[in-house]
Amino acid sequence: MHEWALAEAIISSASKIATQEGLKEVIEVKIKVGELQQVEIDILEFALSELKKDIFKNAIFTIETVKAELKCRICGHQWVFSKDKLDVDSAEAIHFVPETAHAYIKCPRCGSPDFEILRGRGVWLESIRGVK
Amino acid sequence: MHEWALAEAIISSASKIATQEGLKEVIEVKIKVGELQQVEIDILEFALSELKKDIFKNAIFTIETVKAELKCRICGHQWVFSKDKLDVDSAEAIHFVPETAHAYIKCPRCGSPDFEILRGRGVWLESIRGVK
Amino acid sequence: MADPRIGIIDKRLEKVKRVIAVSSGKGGVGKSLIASTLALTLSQKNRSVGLFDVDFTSPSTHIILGIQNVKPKEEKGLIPADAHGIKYVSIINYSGEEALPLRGADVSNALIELFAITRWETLDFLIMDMPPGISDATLDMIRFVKKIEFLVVSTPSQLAFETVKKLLKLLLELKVPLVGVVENMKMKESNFVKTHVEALDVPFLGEIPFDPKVEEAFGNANALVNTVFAKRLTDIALKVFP
Amino acid sequence: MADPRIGIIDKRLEKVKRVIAVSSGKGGVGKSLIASTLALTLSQKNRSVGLFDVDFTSPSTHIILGIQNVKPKEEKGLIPADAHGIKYVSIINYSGEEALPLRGADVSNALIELFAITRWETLDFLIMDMPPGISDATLDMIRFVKKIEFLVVSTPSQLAFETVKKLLKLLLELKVPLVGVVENMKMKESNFVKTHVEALDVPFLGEIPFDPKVEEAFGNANALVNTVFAKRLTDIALKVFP
Ligand SMILES: Nc1ncnc2c1ncn2[C@@H]1O[C@H](COP(=O)(O)OP(=O)(O)O)[C@@H](O)[C@H]1O
Ligand SMILES: Nc1ncnc2c1ncn2[C@@H]1O[C@H](COP(=O)(O)OP(=O)(O)O)[C@@H](O)[C@H]1O
Ligand SMILES: [Mg+2]
Ligand SMILES: [Mg+2]
Ligand SMILES: [Mg+2]
Ligand SMILES: [Mg+2]
Ligand code: NI
Ligand code: NI
Ligand SMILES: [Zn+2]
Ligand SMILES: [Zn+2]
Repeated sequence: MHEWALAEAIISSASKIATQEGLKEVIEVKIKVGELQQVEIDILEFALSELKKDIFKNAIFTIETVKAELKCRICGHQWVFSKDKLDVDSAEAIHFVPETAHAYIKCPRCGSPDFEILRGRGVWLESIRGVK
Repeated sequence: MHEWALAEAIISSASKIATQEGLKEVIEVKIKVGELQQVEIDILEFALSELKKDIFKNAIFTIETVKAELKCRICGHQWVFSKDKLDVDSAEAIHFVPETAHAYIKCPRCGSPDFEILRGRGVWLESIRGVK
Repeated sequence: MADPRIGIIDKRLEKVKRVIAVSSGKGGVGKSLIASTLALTLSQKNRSVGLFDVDFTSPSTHIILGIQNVKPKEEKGLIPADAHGIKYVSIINYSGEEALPLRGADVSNALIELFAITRWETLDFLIMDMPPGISDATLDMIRFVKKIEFLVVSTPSQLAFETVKKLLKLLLELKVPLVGVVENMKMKESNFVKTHVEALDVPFLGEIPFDPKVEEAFGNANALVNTVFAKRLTDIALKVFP
Repeated sequence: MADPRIGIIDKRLEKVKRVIAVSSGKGGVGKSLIASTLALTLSQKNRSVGLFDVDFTSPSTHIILGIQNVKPKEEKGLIPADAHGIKYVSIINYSGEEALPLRGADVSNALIELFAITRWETLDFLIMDMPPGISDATLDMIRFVKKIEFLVVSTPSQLAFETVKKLLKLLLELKVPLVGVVENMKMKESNFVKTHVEALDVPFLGEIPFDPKVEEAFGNANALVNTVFAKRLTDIALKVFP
């Protein structure tokens, strides 16, 4: 349920940008959500719908899920994260702080925890469309 | 004169790539050199010409200089590095270890040393062209 | 386009009066012990206090304070756990016994994440236990936390003060508010640190003796507040945070 | 396409027999003092020794060994300075009195740069003084230096060993060669560290007492080798590196 906190962050960030761009009404906000963090899309959508007001009143929030791709810094191997390989506690840890992945996930080829999260981490504000 | 060490690194790295790509002869190696580090292009060229042999015998080394652009993480200001603003010792330090820039260069707008080196740092192997 | 987490940090700290980063540059000078005991002692003096352990690759405050089996709650974000009356957040709840090797960029990301989702309630003080080094965590604290103040710890050793001096110079140059410097693990008289700190026009807050008994009190908050260490720290705290 | 520096690192260390990273995870446990004194004492026992100070944001070895006014030479690269018979490289020659705030990615970059341009000659030992934390420098040492071995330092404190344990687990899991663990600043008898180290099947190399005189010897190599600290370290070194 910390999706609510992320929703607030999205609205707050989108407001700032809308103000900067002089939008009177926001039509669409595109958001990307990385799979690594396993944000519950339903809850995020619900939170956004509850939180939207003023210039966001009629805005549509489009959420795109992005596969989490990891790349080993030691052997170069690149792979897609799958939560099925994690136990509940590790998955929960990564849900709160995606960087704890470095404690629970190892490169499937060489076993190193020294990997880069290429994409699919956290929540990202992609674009805002509206009327000036 | 540590340009020589960088030249060796370039040749060694280029060799590995040429082997991987199955090149019998290398025609051109493109190198980028960042201004921040103030590598002496003449010396680098001389070192490369002395060091090139075997499949590199007839290779041309093209060196492109890249302006060093810095971006402040605090205020977002972006600027181009100019060595004229540095004293000799600081310039020498940055020549050896570009990261010491964080001791000698501050954001001209807000004074922070917390900036990102967007480009123009160090030596980079850009491309290799040759005959299989 | 934008990382939505960054803009919300100020709001998450809105109800916190003072945010104090217990920092040093140098490791092993007593940052974690001071941060933990300071939180405990201020809380016992009826201040509302939070403690955020930001040394992600080697968290220690849970050991010092004996915090086990308490976890932040999830409620529209992360609600800090309650430990000895302190609002408490540490990555240990998520990394546990595992080694957590984090590059600087990961430290930065984890810090932003935790700041963005944690709902600190009304607090007089939020104490941050900082990692050693002058690196991502220190730079991000300056960057993202508008109301940050640094409380810097040194030991009498030249080696510690050499790094502390560099940190102080940096903070002064950036005009980051400095509570002052505590000299910890004093074993014999000397004015070395005090003189140099005052020469930089930074408040010297006081000395804490080396206390051979303090380690025995780890894990037991009642024993900890009764150590010589804690008593000296409390004297300093009451003077500095009246 | 490629960073040409990375591929040359092995070649630069070609003539070095053993590369020893003095590491801990924890700060303030004596890594710098042990790395410096180990380099000095091995060199006096007629081994050819290099010392590379990799704690870029708080370099200390130059203070411990009193290394001043010597600089690496430039000759087709960087030729380490000569200090008390030790081949020596530290960023202090380039950062001087200034604070050097480096993010992890900068630490990584500076490390790669210095490895790529420094021409270490024939050496029995290259000792690396590591920064605290399990972060970029540690990860890069494992990543780039094929012949790295870790010599891990702990103190008797739970706080130190907690982090050391995590570092050991990581190194064991990654099959990085481990010389073993030295327990430093021993003040009273206890088997806590030894027992736990041996339970992990890691060599426990020995104990070094807390030596209240060691700090007075800083800056004076002759005085330093005659401290109780140095003598105990030498005993351990001769046993471990016969
Ligand atoms: N005043 C003191 N007296 C005795 N031991 C101390 C004192 N301050 C710190 N210590 C000990 O020193 C070590 C380092 O303290 P710690 O708080 O972990 O430092 P840091 O967080 O700066 O790395 C710990 O073992 C701690 O118990
Ligand atoms: N055996 C010892 N006896 C007394 N003081 C010591 C001993 N080992 C280290 N010290 C002191 O402890 C402090 C931390 O040592 P240092 O080498 O800087 O640790 P690190 O490099 O792990 O941060 C320094 O002030 C040093 O003089
Ligand atoms: Mg990562
Ligand atoms: Mg940088
Ligand atoms: Mg600590
Ligand atoms: Mg050190
Ligand atoms: Ni949640
Ligand atoms: Ni040069
Ligand atoms: Zn791998
Ligand atoms: Zn700026």
